[in-house]
Amino acid sequence: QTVGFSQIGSESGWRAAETTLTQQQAKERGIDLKFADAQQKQENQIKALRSFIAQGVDAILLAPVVATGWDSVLEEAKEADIPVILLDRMVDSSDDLYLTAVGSDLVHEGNVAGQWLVDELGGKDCNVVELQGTTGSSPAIDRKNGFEQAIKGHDNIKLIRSQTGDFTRTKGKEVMESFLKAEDGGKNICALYAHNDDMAVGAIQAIKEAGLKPGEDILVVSIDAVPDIFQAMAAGEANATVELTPNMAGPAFDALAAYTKDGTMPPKFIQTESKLYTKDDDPMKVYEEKKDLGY
Amino acid sequence: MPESDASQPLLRARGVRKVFPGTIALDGVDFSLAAGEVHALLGENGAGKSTLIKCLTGAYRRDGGEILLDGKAIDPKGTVDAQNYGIGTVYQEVNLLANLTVAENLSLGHQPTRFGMISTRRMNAHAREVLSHYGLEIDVTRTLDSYSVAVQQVIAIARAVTLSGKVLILDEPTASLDAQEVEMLFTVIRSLRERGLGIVFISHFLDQIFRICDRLTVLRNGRLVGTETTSAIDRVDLVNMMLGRELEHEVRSHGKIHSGTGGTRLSFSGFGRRGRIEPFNLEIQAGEVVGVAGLLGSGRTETAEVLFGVAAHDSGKATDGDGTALNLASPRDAIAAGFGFCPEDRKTDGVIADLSVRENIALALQARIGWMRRISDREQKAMANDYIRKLDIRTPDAEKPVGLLSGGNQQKVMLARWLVTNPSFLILDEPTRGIDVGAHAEIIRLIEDLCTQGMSLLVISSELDELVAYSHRVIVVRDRHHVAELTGADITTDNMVRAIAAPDREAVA
Amino acid sequence: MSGLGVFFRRIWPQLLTLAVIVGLISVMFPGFFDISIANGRLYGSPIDILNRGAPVALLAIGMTLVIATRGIDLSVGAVMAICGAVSAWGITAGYGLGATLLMALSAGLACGLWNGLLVAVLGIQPIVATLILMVAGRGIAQLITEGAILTFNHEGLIFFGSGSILSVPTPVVIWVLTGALVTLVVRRSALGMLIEAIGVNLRASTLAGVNTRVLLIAVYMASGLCASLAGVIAAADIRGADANNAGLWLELDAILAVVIGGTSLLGGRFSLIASLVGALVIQAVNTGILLSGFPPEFNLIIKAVIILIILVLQSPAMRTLLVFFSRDPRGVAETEKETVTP
Amino acid sequence: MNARFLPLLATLAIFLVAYAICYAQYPAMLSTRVIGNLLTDNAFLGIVAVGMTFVILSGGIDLSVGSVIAFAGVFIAVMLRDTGLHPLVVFALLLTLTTLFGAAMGATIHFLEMPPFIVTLAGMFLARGMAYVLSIDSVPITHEFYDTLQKIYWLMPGKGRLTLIGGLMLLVFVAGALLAHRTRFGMNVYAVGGGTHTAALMGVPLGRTTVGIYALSGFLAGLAGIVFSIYTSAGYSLATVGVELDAIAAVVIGGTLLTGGSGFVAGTLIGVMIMGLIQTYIIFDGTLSSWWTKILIGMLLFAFIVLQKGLVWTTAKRRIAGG
Ligand SMILES: Nc1ncnc2c1ncn2[C@@H]1O[C@H](COP(=O)(O)OP(=O)(O)OP(=O)(O)O)[C@@H](O)[C@H]1O
Ligand SMILES: Nc1ncnc2c1ncn2[C@@H]1O[C@H](COP(=O)(O)OP(=O)(O)OP(=O)(O)O)[C@@H](O)[C@H]1O
Ligand SMILES: [Mg+2]
Ligand SMILES: [Mg+2]
Repeated sequence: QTVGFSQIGSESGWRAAETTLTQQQAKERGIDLKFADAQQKQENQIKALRSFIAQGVDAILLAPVVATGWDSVLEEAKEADIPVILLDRMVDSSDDLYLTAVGSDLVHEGNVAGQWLVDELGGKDCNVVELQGTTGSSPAIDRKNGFEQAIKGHDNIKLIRSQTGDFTRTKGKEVMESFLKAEDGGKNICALYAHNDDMAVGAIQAIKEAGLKPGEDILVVSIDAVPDIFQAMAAGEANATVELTPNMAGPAFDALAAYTKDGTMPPKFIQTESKLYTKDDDPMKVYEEKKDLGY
Repeated sequence: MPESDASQPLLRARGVRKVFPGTIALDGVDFSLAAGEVHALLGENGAGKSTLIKCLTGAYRRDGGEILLDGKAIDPKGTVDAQNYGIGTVYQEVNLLANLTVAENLSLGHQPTRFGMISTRRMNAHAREVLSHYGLEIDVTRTLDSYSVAVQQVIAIARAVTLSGKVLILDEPTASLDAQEVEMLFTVIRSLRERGLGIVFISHFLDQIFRICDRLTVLRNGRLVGTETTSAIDRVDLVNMMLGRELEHEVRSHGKIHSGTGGTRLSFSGFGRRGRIEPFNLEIQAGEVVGVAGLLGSGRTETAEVLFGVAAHDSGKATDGDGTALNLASPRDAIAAGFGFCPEDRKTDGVIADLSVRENIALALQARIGWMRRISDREQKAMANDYIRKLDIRTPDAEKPVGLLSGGNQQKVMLARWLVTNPSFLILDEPTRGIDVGAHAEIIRLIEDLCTQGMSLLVISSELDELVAYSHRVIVVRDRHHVAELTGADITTDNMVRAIAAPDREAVA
Repeated sequence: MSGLGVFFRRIWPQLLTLAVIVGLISVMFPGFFDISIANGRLYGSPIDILNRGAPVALLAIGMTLVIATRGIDLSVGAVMAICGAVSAWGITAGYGLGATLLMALSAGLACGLWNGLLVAVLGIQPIVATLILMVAGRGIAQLITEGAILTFNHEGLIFFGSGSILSVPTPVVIWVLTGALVTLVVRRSALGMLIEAIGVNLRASTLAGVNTRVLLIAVYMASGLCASLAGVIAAADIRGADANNAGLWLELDAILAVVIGGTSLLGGRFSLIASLVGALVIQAVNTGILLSGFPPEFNLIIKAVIILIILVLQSPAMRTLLVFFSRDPRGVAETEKETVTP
Repeated sequence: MNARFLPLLATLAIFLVAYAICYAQYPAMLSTRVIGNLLTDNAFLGIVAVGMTFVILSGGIDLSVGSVIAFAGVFIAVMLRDTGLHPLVVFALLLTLTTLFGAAMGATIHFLEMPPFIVTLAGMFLARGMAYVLSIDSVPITHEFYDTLQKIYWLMPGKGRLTLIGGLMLLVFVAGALLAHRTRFGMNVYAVGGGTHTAALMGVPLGRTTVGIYALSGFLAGLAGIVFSIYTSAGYSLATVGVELDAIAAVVIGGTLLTGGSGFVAGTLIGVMIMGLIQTYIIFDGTLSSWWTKILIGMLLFAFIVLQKGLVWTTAKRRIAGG
């Protein structure tokens, strides 16, 4: 069986891990995986899909870079009788154009993170700064919305600054530095919410260099659960992270296998767990488990 | 033709002023051109001739004065305007586009169109037909850069002629033309004069002035010296007018004191490069001037370039006086062997336009010393000032970007660049092109001085008289072959012409 | 002294721009000039500008030289990523600090050599030649890190990112020293003039005996070296090599810095100091945007508008206009030069 | 044969040989499907590359086009979502806007004497910034007119489709070639590329030409934006990042010199096809990791350029030697 996999790119450790795991899963199942890296460009993904169709693969995995704009190419795949499974992000096409989607709910992730903060504070006043993902990317938009939903109605929590850190450590650090300066050397800030762990890791360094204690003076909550954040958590420098599992391909292949065997239609959305990790979850152990997954 | 004097001037400039920082290039110059006359514009290098032309045609904004065409004031804002007024111009230095075809260059802006589309066929046919008047039978669909400077010059003239309804301005059009082509040009000029065009002609060749021009206007240091009828003035007066003093040392002195007494300095045997120049033998004595004569495109420049390693030789070898072999694979090798080379196309091969006169002069010496040991600013300045004085380079100071000097002065800077390296063998390709009478004499004297000091020179020139004046030996090049060598009393213009024109190889001995 | 006078006349527009921008920020954000010492290191927004500006400043040094030869180096961002990756890899693989740094710098030199060979020997146009490494370089960096962020904890290497010397952050020390050193080398030797000569007229320089090939290669290698320093700093700053994002699009900032510094993209006359000031201008704009608290979707527009204003004010045509009002004959000189090159 | 056409022929030869090699490895590469895909998938790139060809021929560069495409998509999507205007009206509005944007950049370049690289870099920031301000979300386009447009295609034998946008690209290339080689404007573009100063002395209207060139590039970027919005039925402010570099690469691979003045619009089409071929090959292969993909693209770019140079050089040399 040949399966084409159109991956967004390799912009973060998390995505590298997803690629590695997909390849592992394919190997275990004896699937011939055709991998195409789109370098963050939708047009490249569409090209890849069309080429897969021209090549006559048996199924296609698609991790869409953006939700819109897939109708016509998905229709082409459907006409060619090639099932398409979406990984980790959704598309806004009609759901009969793909077999199923495996992923987590991005809004939900933001919500979990926000909920944690609400619970942790228990009514104390708190000024939050936010490090957004790349402006315009769906995780940035959804994780922001989810978080804001969670803190809505809790007047003790105020979002005082929000700026993009482009999902990168460097920018996370740089932006945090300026947050600290703009908010009275950080004394004004009680918590940081970062749309991914990488930015949080960068920000933690900035907080330390400003002479403050991340995790105590400023609470740190972020999303993704990459190995490095667990190290920080073990050192008490980060407080919580929401896991986005990179193993999307496992469930996808299972659904595909069932479908090809006897035509079992999987549910249209297979949601992965958005698990919350805190200090209490033995961060070092999780780190050891995760560190070789290609993050 | 003197009828022109009577009629109302066709083009008239009154009190034209143009100021550049540090230089008043034009200081209230008056100029008038009648229909049906050829009017020469004369003056030393940097006198302001080119600047006047550029002000007349809107290439520069003038700082004062007015321009009248047919009695009406005009104010060309750019060359397009001037063209629309019927003024066609050939600026100094060929100003055509190397990347376009010959035909496209000729018709740029005026291409024959049909339904808005250019008709390439008609454009090419037209180009062929225009060039045939100049005896040029070339492939007009090839890009301009496949032809030599001379051919380009002819094309530039042809273009300006087709564009000029009333006035044709030629700024040193003959600088890179040979006698035959000059004849051709003059025929064209005469016929245009018949047709009632006014023609402005700039040249440093006084013979040509006297042959073709009806009147002449002399500029000196940006000021008008006077306008005369050509027939009413003689050579000496004219030169005095231009220089503002007597020319001490008339050009044709036969001062060949040395003639290779210093023994062999260099010898090249079977030296050549496929597709460029056929293998030749050449021996050069210390203190000897070897002239190179030949028609345009005959391979004179190629000879120089192969010698200097610009286009490295692929056959033969070179040895110095002691018989040790020389490696001449690149200009650097050649410079290391004590060569110097003043190229013919100073715009692309010579000057570093944005750098100052000082830096341009110091460049070759610095390159030879290496980048580690910098020639100090003070030394550079001393060097530059020394040559500014010696060669009479007209510039306010040594810091002026060389690109802003007048054409002839740029040429002198090139010479200075090599003289400071004190080469033992200096190749000069058309060293006097675009140089005024005064400086011309200077340069010839300089060449003679240099060879008395023991320097060997190879001088390429289209002016046969000049070659006769200073060469100890003349090599004649034709069709990429060295066809003849003249020495001693055999060096005469006649002999050279015969060798150049000889139908077969063994023409002259 | 006339030398100093000439120098200031050359860079006053850049200094003025920087002053205006810093002034604007301090109006918007009054605490801007508060500088203190935290953890034995100077701490404050002005320090951030100097510190965060380090990569672009370093890149701008190399870029200035390249641009002076009429070239351009699009690969510097990718080279940063490669060198960061090499240093992270070296240090985690257990090579010492010295060996690691040596490897990282050699990697930068090698990249520069590659670019230089393409430009000087194969005669490929600089934009295209360096575009190749710009595309492939990030791949090479990822090959080294295998797509992940390669983290390290070696204090010696981290020192280059977040350490300090006499309370001055190390990156600042590095770029200031590099800038001073390169300026000194270039101006005390004949290199500066030769580079300018190449930039104005390559062919004429070759004919005058300048070793244009070697010099071109050297210039690209210098750019590679500067990029590798920047790469090491960027990696040390976040204690990890991020092959995907390190130096991403920084080549554009570096070019912008050089242009704000008044060096023409057509080669020729250059000023390293002015480029460095240009880099600080860019970083000041960035920092100012972050401090301002505008929503991030406005970042680009603000940056674009500010840069446009700066460039328009510095453009030759504006200078003519200014001169027209002030009637300073020197300004005329510069204008006339732009319009007419006989 | 004229020496001017050498780079063009060299490029064509390389393309054909490369295609043959791909075909030998994956016979499916010669299907009409792949050919149809090459045209459709690269339609927006091709269109914008035509504009880039003009810019580069004139010795300039336009870094703003990628952002302009993204802006165009967002503009169309937002207009269709928030107003009742017909798409054709929106297209007209958009094309006017992007043409003016290009013209403004051209005017800045000419009248303020600023280098194109920098002006268009600022333009690039500005256009994407505008897209962000319009909407940071990706906005779907649901207008039924879009469905109609997408349904227009010619089904070639073998199930390959020649789509509307693919056809439009070919049309733009034909128009571009005519404009470049058969009109005075085109000649002026070449003239400016040969040397601004000389061109001015020869009477080329510099200002008009420069403004025209960048306006054309802006227009074509807008058109490419429309094509891209048809291609994806959405507008997204993060779309087409770095497309300007792809376009430049396509133009250069197509044999146009970045220094200006020499090259052909037709070469750019081959350049675009070569880039598409590389991508298709990599996807057909399907074993390359993300990083090897980048490295391979870089290496192939290098190989093409060197090959082209080599071919041109040896042929030119033989011509000289042959007399
Ligand atoms: N763009 C410019 N900027 C500054 N000075 C200039 C510029 N163009 C010309 N000059 C100066 O103006 C003076 C007149 O130059 P012009 O080119 O008119 O001389 P010319 O008479 O044509 O000399 P030649 O016979 O050498 O061509 C010279 O001193 C020259 O240095
Ligand atoms: N009239 C012509 N028609 C066609 N090609 C020509 C013509 N004149 C020159 N060429 C070409 O230009 C090349 C350059 O010649 P080169 O510059 O060596 O000539 P030259 O003898 O130095 O003449 P000059 O320096 O006066 O132009 C020649 O080899 C030839 O190919
Ligand atoms: Mg002159
Ligand atoms: Mg010659």
